[in-house]
Amino acid sequence: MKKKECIAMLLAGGQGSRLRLLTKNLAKPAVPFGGKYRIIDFSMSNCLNSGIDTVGVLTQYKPQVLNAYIGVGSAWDLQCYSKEGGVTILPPYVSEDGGEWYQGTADSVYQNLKFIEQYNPEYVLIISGDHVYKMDYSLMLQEHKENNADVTISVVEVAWEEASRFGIMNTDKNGFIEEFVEKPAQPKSNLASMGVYIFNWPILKKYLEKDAVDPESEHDFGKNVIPLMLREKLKLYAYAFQGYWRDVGTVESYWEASMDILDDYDFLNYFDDNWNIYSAPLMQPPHYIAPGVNIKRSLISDGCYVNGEIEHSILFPAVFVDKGSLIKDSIIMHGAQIGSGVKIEKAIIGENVVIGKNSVIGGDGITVIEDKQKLKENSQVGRLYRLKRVDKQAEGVSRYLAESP
Amino acid sequence: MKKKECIAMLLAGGQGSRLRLLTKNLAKPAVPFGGKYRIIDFSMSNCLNSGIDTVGVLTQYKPQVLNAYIGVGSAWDLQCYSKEGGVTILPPYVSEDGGEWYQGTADSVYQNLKFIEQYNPEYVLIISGDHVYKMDYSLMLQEHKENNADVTISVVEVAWEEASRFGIMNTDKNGFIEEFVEKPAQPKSNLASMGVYIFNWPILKKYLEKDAVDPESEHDFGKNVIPLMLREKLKLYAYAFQGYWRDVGTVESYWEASMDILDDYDFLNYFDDNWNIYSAPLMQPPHYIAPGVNIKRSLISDGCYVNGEIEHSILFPAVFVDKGSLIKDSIIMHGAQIGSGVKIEKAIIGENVVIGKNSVIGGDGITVIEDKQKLKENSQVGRLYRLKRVDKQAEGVSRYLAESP
Amino acid sequence: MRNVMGIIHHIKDEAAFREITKYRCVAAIPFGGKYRLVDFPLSNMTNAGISNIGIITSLKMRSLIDHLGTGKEWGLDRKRDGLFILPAASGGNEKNRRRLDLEDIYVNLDYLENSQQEYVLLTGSNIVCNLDLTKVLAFHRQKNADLTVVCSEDYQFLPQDVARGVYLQKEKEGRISAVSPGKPHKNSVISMDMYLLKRSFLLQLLEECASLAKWDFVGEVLPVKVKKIKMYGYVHQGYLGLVNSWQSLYKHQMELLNPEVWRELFWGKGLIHTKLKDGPPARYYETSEIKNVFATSGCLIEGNVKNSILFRKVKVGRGAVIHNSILLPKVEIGEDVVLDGVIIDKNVQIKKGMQLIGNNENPVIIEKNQEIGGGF
Amino acid sequence: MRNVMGIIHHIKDEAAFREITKYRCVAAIPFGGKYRLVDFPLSNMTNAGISNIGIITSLKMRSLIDHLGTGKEWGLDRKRDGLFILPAASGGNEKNRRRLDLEDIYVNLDYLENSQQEYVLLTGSNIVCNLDLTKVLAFHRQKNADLTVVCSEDYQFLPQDVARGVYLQKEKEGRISAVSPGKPHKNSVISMDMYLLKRSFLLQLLEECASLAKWDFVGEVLPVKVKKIKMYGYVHQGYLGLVNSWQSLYKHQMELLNPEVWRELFWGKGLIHTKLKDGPPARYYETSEIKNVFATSGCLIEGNVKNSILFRKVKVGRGAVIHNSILLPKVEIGEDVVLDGVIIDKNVQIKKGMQLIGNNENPVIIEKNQEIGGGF
Repeated sequence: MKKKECIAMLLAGGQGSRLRLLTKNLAKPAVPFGGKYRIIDFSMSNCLNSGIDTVGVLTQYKPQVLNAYIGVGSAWDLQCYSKEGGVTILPPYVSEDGGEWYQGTADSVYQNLKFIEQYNPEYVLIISGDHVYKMDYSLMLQEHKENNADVTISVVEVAWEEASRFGIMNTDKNGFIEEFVEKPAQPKSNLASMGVYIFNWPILKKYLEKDAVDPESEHDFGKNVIPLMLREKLKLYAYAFQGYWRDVGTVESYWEASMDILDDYDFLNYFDDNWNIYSAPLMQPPHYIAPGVNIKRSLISDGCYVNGEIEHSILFPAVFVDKGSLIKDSIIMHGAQIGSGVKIEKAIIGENVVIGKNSVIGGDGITVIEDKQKLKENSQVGRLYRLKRVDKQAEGVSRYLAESP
Repeated sequence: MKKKECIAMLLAGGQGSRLRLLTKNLAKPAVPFGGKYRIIDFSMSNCLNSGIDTVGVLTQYKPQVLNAYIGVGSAWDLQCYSKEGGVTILPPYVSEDGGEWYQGTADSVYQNLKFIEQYNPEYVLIISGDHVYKMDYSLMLQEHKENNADVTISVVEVAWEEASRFGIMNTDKNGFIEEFVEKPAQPKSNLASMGVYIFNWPILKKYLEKDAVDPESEHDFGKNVIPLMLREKLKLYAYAFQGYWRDVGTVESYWEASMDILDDYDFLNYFDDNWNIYSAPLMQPPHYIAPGVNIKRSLISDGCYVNGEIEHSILFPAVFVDKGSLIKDSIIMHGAQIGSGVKIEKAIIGENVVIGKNSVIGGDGITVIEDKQKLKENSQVGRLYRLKRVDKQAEGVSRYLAESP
Repeated sequence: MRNVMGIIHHIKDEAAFREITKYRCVAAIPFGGKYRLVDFPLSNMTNAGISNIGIITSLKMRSLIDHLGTGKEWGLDRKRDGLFILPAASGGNEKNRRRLDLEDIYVNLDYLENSQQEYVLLTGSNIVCNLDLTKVLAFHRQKNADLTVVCSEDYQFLPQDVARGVYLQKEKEGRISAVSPGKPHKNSVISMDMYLLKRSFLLQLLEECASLAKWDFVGEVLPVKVKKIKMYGYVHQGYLGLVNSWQSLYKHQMELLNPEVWRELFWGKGLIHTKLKDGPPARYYETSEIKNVFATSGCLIEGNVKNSILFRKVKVGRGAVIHNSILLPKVEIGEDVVLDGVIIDKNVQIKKGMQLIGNNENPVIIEKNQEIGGGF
Repeated sequence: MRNVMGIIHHIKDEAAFREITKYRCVAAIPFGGKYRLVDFPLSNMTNAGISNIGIITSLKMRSLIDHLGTGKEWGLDRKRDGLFILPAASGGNEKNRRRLDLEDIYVNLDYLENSQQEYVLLTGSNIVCNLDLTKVLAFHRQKNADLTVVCSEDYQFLPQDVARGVYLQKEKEGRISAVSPGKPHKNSVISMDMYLLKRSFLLQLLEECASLAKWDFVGEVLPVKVKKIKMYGYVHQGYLGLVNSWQSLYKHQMELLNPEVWRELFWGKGLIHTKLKDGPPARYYETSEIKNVFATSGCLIEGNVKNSILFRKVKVGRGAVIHNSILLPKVEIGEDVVLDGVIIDKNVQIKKGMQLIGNNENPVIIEKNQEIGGGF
């Protein structure tokens, strides 16, 4: 194997339990996003765009969709058959004595130290497959080197009122981290960790081995490894990332991030051919927009047939929208069939959902309809209607709202 | 997924413990064979040559080398990214509650019933990655259909005196199996099972589910599932295979099969471009044969440098043989370096072994030298010399012989 | 259909496409928002299980080769058989106007000889349809034919394409009794330029052609042979576009705006495959007005688009009005531009305020890699 | 070297290779048992990290395209950059004997313009060596050169190739003061036909060439430009084969039989990649006698072979005596055949008892796909 300067370990095992209906059959990084992507596309594309050609993807929860999606990695120029590295999927391993799940983020990397050792890199980049952001890791690596740091953690400014929901860094005037507090009640700073770390490889190895034998540890980078390093006075630098970053961890934040993308003129890079967000593309014909409809502020993917009004919404591929329907502030996943005269507002419609004509979907909150549900004609689903549970077809519908009204 | 007529499940988890030094770091199907192949190449190529385009490879013991070797399967036109199926590697799976090894051949297929269901095939071909043979499975499938059988088992005639080492089929005059005896002391027939089965898919499913809940079962096809089917009076047909077949299960049989291949003018198909034995090829320059040497009845792979005498031997790629050496009745694995004046007879020299000049290797039995061993100049290794264990370099050398003199 | 191989022949009448074929062969002409013409015959063949396909091309092969790669998108990246790029005889010289030039195949005789399949499907690259070829083979065998030609009973040529058609006299049982290139006659059906025959028969024909130096399969060979062999016509019932000129290229793309055609072609028997490209979903703005439009990924639309086809990464500025037009990849339309009846080739910028008006019979064609307006 | 792109130009002097180039361009000439000439420049580039490479080719492209595929074996099957097949201007017409034809690049100007790299390495396809190109770039930067040419101080042309050489006057610091195509002079060093320059500089040169209609980089442009620009020569110290004719094609392959050359070329700085093919290991029989031979997979040898190179799947019958010969893939030598000083192209059968004798200066060349002897 060729020696590498920097390889990436991408944590993609997340269950995303707060995304509920969206992650029933797949891991959080595999959740579709932005009309044709999956969340993991952002981290994978960041790797390609930053010149990182070796990525270990640590999978765990419901990995099948993710495995099939990543495939041989060629969508991101990370061909697993390349001599240069490429992508390697690293599930928990079963040995003769059985196997068990990774115990935490740090444990998952610890279990794969041998994988990293093959490349004997100088630096290891740890990233997560759960976040929506565009980032050039090579700039972060450059600052890491310039500051002669042991570890560099990427941070982003969050609103002060939200700071207590994040891991917050308190830094000295040179940007070195003095303190790291998970979800502080009284935050001293608004610099939140993005879950993006660069470690000098010998340091990472040493501390993962230390952490592995600590019976008290939960084997988590944020909760255990970073605090230990701080206690032992290592040089931890905070790299200030400028740009959009979002942990898409709840249905609200998923919906909000989708709307953010919809409103950001060029987040998806219409103009820069050299910084694409890559995805494993589907073979779909162009979409068709019928006469006599209105489409405003929306993203429409290939294979759609649109004969209704679309306002401020995202249509994934192969969505069928029949005559006289109105879709507003919503996200319609792959293959959904929307009958005529349907009104959908502030909803997330799952893959291959069928909605009978003249139905009304949506209420005060965000309505989620699970994959493959079939709704009869004239169904009324949403916050107000949920509690009635009138018909059997409503099974699996907007369970999210029922649980947190 | 497209419906398939027949898909293959290839059992590749074998530990090959009787091959010992050859399987220390890899599963038996991954053991190199025949100068440029691994044992699994024969089954994989049989699939391609029989028109089977969907293969599940069940791995277990030390799968890393095998996984890397199979890669995306394109060496056998079984691209895992193809929509048609291709190769899928199926290791034991770790769920939230942990995971454990497959309990037997039948259990490994049972654990992957969902994989088979995706394709909803009419027939399932079960084969093993441990055998050296060339076979057109489509001819067997044709007989299976013509005989309207529930199960067809491929059998080969073995020498009567060896029959008690195999699973022996006793058939009626139409070829239907009346009795199956594992290693009979008094064999009634010399038709041995090759471990190649075709099942009607609904029957396979039913009996695997039955077998799975049987607490007495070892979950093995030969020991449990087939006998159960016979007891329940299913139609089991014996397909008589004509041709070379060998289970390479011991060092002796490995060596003998290698010599058989060496003596068989066309087993490796020099003449038929339409029945290749495919392997994942290496990038190696042609080999070079120096002046003043003798090469007789031997297979020489790419990348070798040959400046010694080679008689009735197989050289894997990138073997270096220095001046005045003699190699006879031996198998030299990838990258071995043989110094000048070395004599090797009836030996298996592991990958990247270095043998110092004027050494003498070989004795009465078969001498095996483990991968990566370095032997000093003038080493003498072999049956006669083994017991002395004179120098530290001999660590790992011919342990096989020491154990069974 | 493992026992059928395909050969896509090289269409020589490039002049009929004007500037469109200046940098590309006919097979590589962009069509329908994200396809190239070759995708249709290629997908029809691979969907039927044909896995050995040779494509004859000229020196203008670069975009075709870029498009096809190793044939991965069509499942043709394989060790056995797969996709073969075959050079035309004498470089696919445009002056040689043979309709189906057997010499192009003859110079690649070793490819044909080394193939293992029993049958050959010879087809043009300019046939837009979604067809189940397994039925053609079944028909061919059932009729015990020497040669089967796929034909259409109701296809209407544009006036300028009439002379480019090949007209067949079809008898009751489907037997073809006459082949007339260029001259329609009463009750004639139209050849779709897809011919199925045994490979051994094609090899024999090639040897005859070589000895006579007559190479035009449709113009010279078939009109004579038809009397001596069992030639049958298999009738294709569905949508058909024979793209023979820039006018029919325009017309048949505009027909995709009929949802029936869109559905039959792209959601029909088999999927039409094409080279996969990256790009975000199309983005429509507050100011956009869209009616009857076929568009694809990477488009950014702020203006008014009607009865038009937009390829990848087309940008339409605010206030622009695009009617009855076809915009190829990376076309940028400035603010307040007015277009009607225009085909704009790749990578053209139309600057603010420009107006280009053609019509349905004679669309304006704008050659690729240009800036129009603005600077001067 | 991510900031360097490569262009492999098309060698036009195909006549110098006689029958060898009847069906293939120079880049696709088989060499050294399993390679084609293009493998050497291509591998040198990819080993140095160059990942955007254009190869100019003529109509005889089929074997080249088959060989290269999407460039997977060289790690060039990628979304960004990768391998591009570029057609030569006017079909790579043989009559046009420009040594390095900038017009071929000019007709592919959009490729050059759309590339992102700062530098371009222009190289021929007939240069057999194993060279670390990162050192050439470091040298170029250190000298702050406008143009760096890789050169050899001790390469000896065969007499018939002397006129095909390009001779450089190199000053002490490596500065090149004169470029003389075809005419060696005292103390001149030899251009290896590898030129490194900024992409912007090449674009500027191309515009100048277009305005003057002078297209021969080596014959017309450099001899003049050398006075005005900072041109430096980087000296390659290792093995070199400039394959300019069938005689040097023979000579340089025979040199591979020197184990020093074999080791330097194939086990040196970087691995020479080529298309991977299936085939069993070479099989030597009881009756074989082998001395000083370079052979590869699929060979079956029963006869006597000395000082020769055997490509894939060569069969040598019992009693045959092969000396000083090069046998290309799938050549079958019958029993008791005698060959000395012969190059046999692909897929030829030499029947029992035939004798073919050439010599080291003038080997016999046997064209591909033939049967020699036997039947008549």
